[in-house]
Amino acid sequence: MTDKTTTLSDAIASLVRDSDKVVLGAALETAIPFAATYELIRQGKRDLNMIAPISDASTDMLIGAGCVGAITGAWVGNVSGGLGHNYRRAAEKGIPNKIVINDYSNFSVGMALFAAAYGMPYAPVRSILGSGIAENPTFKKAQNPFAEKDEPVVLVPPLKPDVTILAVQRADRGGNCHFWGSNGLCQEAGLAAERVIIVANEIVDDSVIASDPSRILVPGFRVDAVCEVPAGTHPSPLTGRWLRDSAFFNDYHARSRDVDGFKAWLDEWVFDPGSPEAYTEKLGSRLDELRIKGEQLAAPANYAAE
Amino acid sequence: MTDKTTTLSDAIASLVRDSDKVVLGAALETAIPFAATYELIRQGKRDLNMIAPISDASTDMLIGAGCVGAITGAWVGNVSGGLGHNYRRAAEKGIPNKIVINDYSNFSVGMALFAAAYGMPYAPVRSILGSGIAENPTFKKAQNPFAEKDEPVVLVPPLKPDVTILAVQRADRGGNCHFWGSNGLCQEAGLAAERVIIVANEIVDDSVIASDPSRILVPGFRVDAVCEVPAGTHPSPLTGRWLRDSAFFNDYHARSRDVDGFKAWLDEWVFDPGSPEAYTEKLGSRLDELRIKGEQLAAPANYAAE
Amino acid sequence: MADYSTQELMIIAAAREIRDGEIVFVGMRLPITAYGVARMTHAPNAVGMFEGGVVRYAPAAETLYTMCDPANQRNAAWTTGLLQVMGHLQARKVDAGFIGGAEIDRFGNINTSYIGDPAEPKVKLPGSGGAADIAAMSKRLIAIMNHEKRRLVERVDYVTSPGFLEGGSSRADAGLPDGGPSAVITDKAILRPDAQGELLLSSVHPGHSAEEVRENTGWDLKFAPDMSETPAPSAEELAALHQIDRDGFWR
Amino acid sequence: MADYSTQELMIIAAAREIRDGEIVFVGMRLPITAYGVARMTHAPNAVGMFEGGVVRYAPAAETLYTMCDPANQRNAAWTTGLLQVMGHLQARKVDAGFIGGAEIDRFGNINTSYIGDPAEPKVKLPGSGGAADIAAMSKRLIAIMNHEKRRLVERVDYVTSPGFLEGGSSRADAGLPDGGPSAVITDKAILRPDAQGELLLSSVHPGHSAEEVRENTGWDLKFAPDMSETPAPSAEELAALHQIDRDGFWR
Repeated sequence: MTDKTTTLSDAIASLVRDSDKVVLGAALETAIPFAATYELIRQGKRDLNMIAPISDASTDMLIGAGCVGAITGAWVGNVSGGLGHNYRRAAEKGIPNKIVINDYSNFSVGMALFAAAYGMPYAPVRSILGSGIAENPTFKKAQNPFAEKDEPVVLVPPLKPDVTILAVQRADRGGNCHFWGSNGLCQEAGLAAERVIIVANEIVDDSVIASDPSRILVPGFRVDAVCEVPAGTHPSPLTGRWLRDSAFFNDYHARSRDVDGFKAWLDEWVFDPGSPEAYTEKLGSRLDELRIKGEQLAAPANYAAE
Repeated sequence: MTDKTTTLSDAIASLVRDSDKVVLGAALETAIPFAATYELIRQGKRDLNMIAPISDASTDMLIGAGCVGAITGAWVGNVSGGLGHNYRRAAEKGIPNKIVINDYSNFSVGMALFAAAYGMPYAPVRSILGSGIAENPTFKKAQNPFAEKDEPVVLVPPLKPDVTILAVQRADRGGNCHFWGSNGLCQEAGLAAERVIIVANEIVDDSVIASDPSRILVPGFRVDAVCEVPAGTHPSPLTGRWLRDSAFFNDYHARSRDVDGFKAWLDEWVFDPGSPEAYTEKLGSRLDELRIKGEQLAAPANYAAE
Repeated sequence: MADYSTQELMIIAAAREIRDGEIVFVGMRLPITAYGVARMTHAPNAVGMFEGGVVRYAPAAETLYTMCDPANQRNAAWTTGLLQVMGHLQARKVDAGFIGGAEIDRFGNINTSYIGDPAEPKVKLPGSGGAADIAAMSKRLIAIMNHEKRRLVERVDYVTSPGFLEGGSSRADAGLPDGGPSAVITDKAILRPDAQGELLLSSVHPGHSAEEVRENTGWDLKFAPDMSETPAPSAEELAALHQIDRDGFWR
Repeated sequence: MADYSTQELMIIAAAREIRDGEIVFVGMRLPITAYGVARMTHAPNAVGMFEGGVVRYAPAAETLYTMCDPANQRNAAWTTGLLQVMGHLQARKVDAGFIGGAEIDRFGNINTSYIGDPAEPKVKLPGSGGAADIAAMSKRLIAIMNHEKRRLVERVDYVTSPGFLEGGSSRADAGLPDGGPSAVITDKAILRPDAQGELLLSSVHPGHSAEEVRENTGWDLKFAPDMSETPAPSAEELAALHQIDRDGFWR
């Protein structure tokens, strides 16, 4: 098996380019690889087109840091606080830069990623009829040719990320990875992407992943880099591993209310630590409180063949 | 939780009607609920429209027994033997009755079930271009409106089974079920169907299924009946539980070569046993050889939340 | 005065909108609590869906900060993908959906995207998330808002989540299936649509007056012919709510 | 004569069609063995796909009767659904696909559906399964057949799996992407298409003659300009095959 392990810093440097279409976390409010958010900011990536259903405050941070040129998605904000202050500043005042907003709903962005993953020429969607979202100029209106009377549908083109960055509970060195709990659009985003980076809470022996091939989210042959970052999803939760650090989101929300506060927050949590390891160290005992210590194991599943 | 357990005989009697569109097994060559095949034959169901990618010899048996009016699918035969003798007799000579054949490929029947499950008005498919399958009169040809030059696509309408019958390793009394190993189109067929019957190798306590909600194939609230039939997939295999009884398929293939041989086979294996229990008893020690006795367990997955 | 808070009344009013055996898009905060109350009272077989890919029978015992928290995953009825769950909407299997919003208008259209001109917005709101899909495809939509003149407006600046659009046949003309808001539950009242899709004042919460509600509404709010007072929570309803809300968050 | 069987030669010829790192739709029987030989020789990083929803790196150690047997599931690279695997075809991620067939014609179209008039078939064959999808969407298609005049025909009765259709631009005109049969491996020879999509005799297996091959072909088979003899299996190739085929099934 090809060893695809690397540092997150190297993975972001070599696999994410300015102006790329990027999915960073696609499980909505869980399993968001914030370590990659911070690394994109530290490396000063620019003009990214962020595709997401909901990635909690991650996109707001990237916007404030000047990494984002466009939003292609359903929601940008801060789940704890509601509004995203950086998103507001960019959209309302062009601070730090203007951004293009391509509005989707969660289901339509999902179908667009599905269409790319499964090679569909487009996805006909009904769930955005009547919404301003249907006026997204990249969509087309059509009639359902199977309907007896007029039945409008919206044709949504495939959305093919240049790079998808996903967090998982565990992966092997080849990028084969296990995920459990709700996954939002992670599988579609992974299969649709040109390049895939896996941020693993833990790198495990190949045999662990091979023991349960039905728990694989994205197979290793579709993965370009796998990085072990034990608290790489903080402050978002990760099923069976980490609780959500809601106080951290609240603090971010309060401090990002003005530009200076946001810059101070960035210095404190992104630039000063400078690496996932230093960030983890800074969190210190706070991480111990967030770490899930209990054990409620899935019932055994047997794969023996004789 | 509503108790949805019942006998297979009652489930088939109350939930499958003549002329229904039926999916019986959608995992291709594994997890085919043959116990339900036999029960449909015993109850003399007629004019069924069988939807399937591949259900090994199950559909051939139903055709020979006179239960089938139409095939909506990709393949009918006997994986061990190749051709399906009953399918040939019906298609070539109208024995025991003429059948309508609606040709699909595996991927297009999958997209048609997906479209029904996910409420799509239709699925645009490219993978049957150039094939005679694209001439299926229920499909429509169109141009991809996003392409700059001509780019034909085939629009495939949703396929909504009246009833889908699936086999799983284990289920609880509410029909919540676990499945592992390749599942073909089982999830799409289950979610697309009006009614769902689960043939469980084992009924387990609710807590077993709830311990691993990511292993659920079809959630219980979409299931109408769940039947415990320990060897209900024989002679097909079931991951981690049963090996394939290839000799049984070969014997069926040889004996179904002529009508009298098929009728004798039917008497021996379907009518004479008369119930899943008697069938199991008739198999006797043969089942012991097919039962998987080894243990290769999936690596543990923790769902604790504190 | 009353032995319940306004928010408790809103939760219980929302719970009453859920019928037994229904599939409900639950959302967070107030609606998820309402779902819990409904399960414990008149709707023990209701199923709750969360767009991230979670389905639950019993609500999680712990306080949730987001729908994807570990406590919502554990012992769920299903943890899966967004499409598997939201596909139930487009396939018309979802009976009721709950959403909030920054603005709602006379015909029940909801805006969570832009205040002001979308090209030059005065306020950029987070966007649809799944709200547009839920509003379009649920068989019934229940909206929950605070009753303020700037929130209940004649016409929203942007339709994120369609209600009855311009009223009359306009929802059907847009290709939308039956549905639309069946109730708008505010901190002062419950509005319901008439046959043309215009929201009327259906019931006024105890302690408020119809005139006060009208004054806090941004259009010329009409009264429903059968306008009444919102029934106060029953002892059984309050007991269920208190059992869920052990910490008294909603009191 | 030779120290290998015809089937072994076919397997090894098929293995040579797989390149390192490729994603290959494997199928059963002969191709899956070919895939194993390729992995053990020149293509250690090839990935094998099975349409039921299985992906494997190393082939299963045990004899398989079907692609969905428990031995093929255990320690797989992925066990999932049909759409997840076959979606890789339509997304143009599959480099090579193997299929068999009852009939193939001059332009590489394959029939596994109907012999005779489809409306009144002389023989009803099982149908496409995934073959149509594999033929349409793989970047290269490798067909494996016995070389008989009734199987290699001027024009198939029904195109289940498209090759180059009527040749020339007809495949592209039908909206199909680049691809089509790159090799037809029979028990006597290997045919490959020319620029017009017509299958030419590319190499003749040791022990057979070009004239014999022509006589067993149902159209006026032309010779490729660089026609040669199919190279005999190397010692390394045979060793790999023997390691996989421990029971000598293919000897």
